[in-house]
Amino acid sequence: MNLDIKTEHSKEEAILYIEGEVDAYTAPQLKEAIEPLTEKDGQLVTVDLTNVSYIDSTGLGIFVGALKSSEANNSKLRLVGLNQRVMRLFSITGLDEVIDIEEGKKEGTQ
Amino acid sequence: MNLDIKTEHSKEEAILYIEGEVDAYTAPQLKEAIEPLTEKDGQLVTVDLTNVSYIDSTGLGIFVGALKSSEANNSKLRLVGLNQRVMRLFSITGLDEVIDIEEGKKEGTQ
Amino acid sequence: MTDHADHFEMKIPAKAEYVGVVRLTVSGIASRAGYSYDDIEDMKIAVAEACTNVVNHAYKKTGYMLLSCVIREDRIQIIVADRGESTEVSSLLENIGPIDSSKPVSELKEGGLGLFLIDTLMDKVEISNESGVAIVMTKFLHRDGVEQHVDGIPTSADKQEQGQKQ
Amino acid sequence: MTDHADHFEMKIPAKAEYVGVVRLTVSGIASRAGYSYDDIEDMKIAVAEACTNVVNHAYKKTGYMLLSCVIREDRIQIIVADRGESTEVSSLLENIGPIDSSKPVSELKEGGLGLFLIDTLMDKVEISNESGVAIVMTKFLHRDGVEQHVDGIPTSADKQEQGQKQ
Ligand SMILES: Nc1ncnc2c1ncn2[C@@H]1O[C@H](COP(=O)(O)OP(=O)(O)O)[C@@H](O)[C@H]1O
Ligand SMILES: Nc1ncnc2c1ncn2[C@@H]1O[C@H](COP(=O)(O)OP(=O)(O)O)[C@@H](O)[C@H]1O
Repeated sequence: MNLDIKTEHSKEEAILYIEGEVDAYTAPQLKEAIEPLTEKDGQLVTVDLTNVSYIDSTGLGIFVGALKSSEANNSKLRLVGLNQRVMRLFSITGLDEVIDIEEGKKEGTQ
Repeated sequence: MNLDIKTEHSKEEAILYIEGEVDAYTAPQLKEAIEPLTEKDGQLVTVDLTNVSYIDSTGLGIFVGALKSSEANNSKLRLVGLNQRVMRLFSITGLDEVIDIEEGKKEGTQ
Repeated sequence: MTDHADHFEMKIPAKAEYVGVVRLTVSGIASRAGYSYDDIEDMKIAVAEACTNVVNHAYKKTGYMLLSCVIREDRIQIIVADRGESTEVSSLLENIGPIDSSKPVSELKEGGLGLFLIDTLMDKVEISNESGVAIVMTKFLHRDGVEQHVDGIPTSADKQEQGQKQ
Repeated sequence: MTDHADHFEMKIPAKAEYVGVVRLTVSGIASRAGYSYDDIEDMKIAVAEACTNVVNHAYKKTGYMLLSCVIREDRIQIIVADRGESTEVSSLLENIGPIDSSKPVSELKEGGLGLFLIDTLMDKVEISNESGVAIVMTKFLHRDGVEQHVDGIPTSADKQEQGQKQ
């Protein structure tokens, strides 16, 4: 029921490793970790969801917010490592058509 | 919340591999697997609890019953592979003083 | 089909931190009722969405989320209710849908997907409004992989496609 | 210590198959309340023992197990109650103890360890008898590994030793 977030910075890329469940309780924690990164001009923000076992609409909303922020601030957001269940929610809601998403287990390297 | 039991027979030994949680719901299943084995004269019955994550008094009661049956029928009962939590319950209740128990991860070979 | 049913009730403080507890409980109940992994995951999301709505919209100050589950031979009915003062919620299910990808990103909404997900992930959804809001969510049990169409009610697979095409 | 408390209530059919659901729920609640892995495992056993007693002893036919939990800053109180017709249960806690290893194996009992485990694994246990049996189990929260002795109430470590020496 908890969320663990680790951030890694390389040259032009910030990678967030998310582990656990993203729901109404843990989403604020995710928002706090992502938003400041998307506010940096030219930044590539990669969010690795390999170890996310659960996400619901509050979590999806955080990614919509991050996408809007990245567009407004000229940064780039991509999600990688989504498992089938998590991917399914992005498809059902149509978010896969507006957010840059990569399924499977690939690590987030440029 | 479920229990999975596999039985392996060698020359003079029957080994039961138990996996899951032993409670009031699953204990009858365990009893059905152990009791007939303890009723065979000279049989060594080894119960491997390596993958048992939970046990409560109903499960402990099954082992008391198996011990009584093995004594009455001249068979032998031993429990192996108990993790710390499960071992603790056998100690608290004093069952470790009447049942042949081996902690840790060793497999049940003579 | 017999009339036999098992009833569960639960009352939990309407706080975001406890939505996960409701998910755990529902997954335990649904697992006992024989549902598949995927169906259980769908129910966990639906029930969490309904609870999150209680946390976010039902009470001015504090209150409770009321969960009840009824297991029948061929279905589970999950009701999430509150004792808030909201009115006119019966039309809520009319304005739901997925993200509109033709819109500019800056106009996308961060909320508003909860009821849509509930409606998509469950087989049958009703909202009523007596003393607070109650959302009644039904999932049918398809034993042995046999898909059942009862009275033309779509299976979850149909529903999902429907959701994606909307 | 403030007066703040979070209240949970649950009503489940008194069937063995649902005791695991209560365990799941209690582990979720206790986890949110900040208890350690070992404390949570202890509570799961205690609450399962109490529920199993309801399943086995409370009702002639069918009935419900009633769970309520109260989380306070320094403790969790878990109550398992039934609406059975049992009377004179207040003395139940007096006759409990571990296995007597000096007895011949053939005289060992297969039951009777449930209340003993509850008493050993929880910090404080009371049984009352109004409309059915209610067992009130308390576990104190020791934040940051600091052991708290409140009013001489033993910590779980003390209790465990006590149990083994009985
Ligand atoms: N339990 C409830 N009490 C009051 N209003 C509710 C309740 N559930 C849903 N609503 C209303 O329905 C709207 C849509 O809910 P939903 O689709 O979950 O999206 P969101 O909660 O993100 O707004 C909410 O904004 C709210 O106005
Ligand atoms: N909820 C209850 N309703 C009626 N009797 C109970 C209840 N809980 C416990 N008891 C009584 O207390 C006795 C001891 O319980 P316990 O220590 O759990 O062992 P066991 O259930 O194996 O007999 C039971 O045999 C029963 O007579």
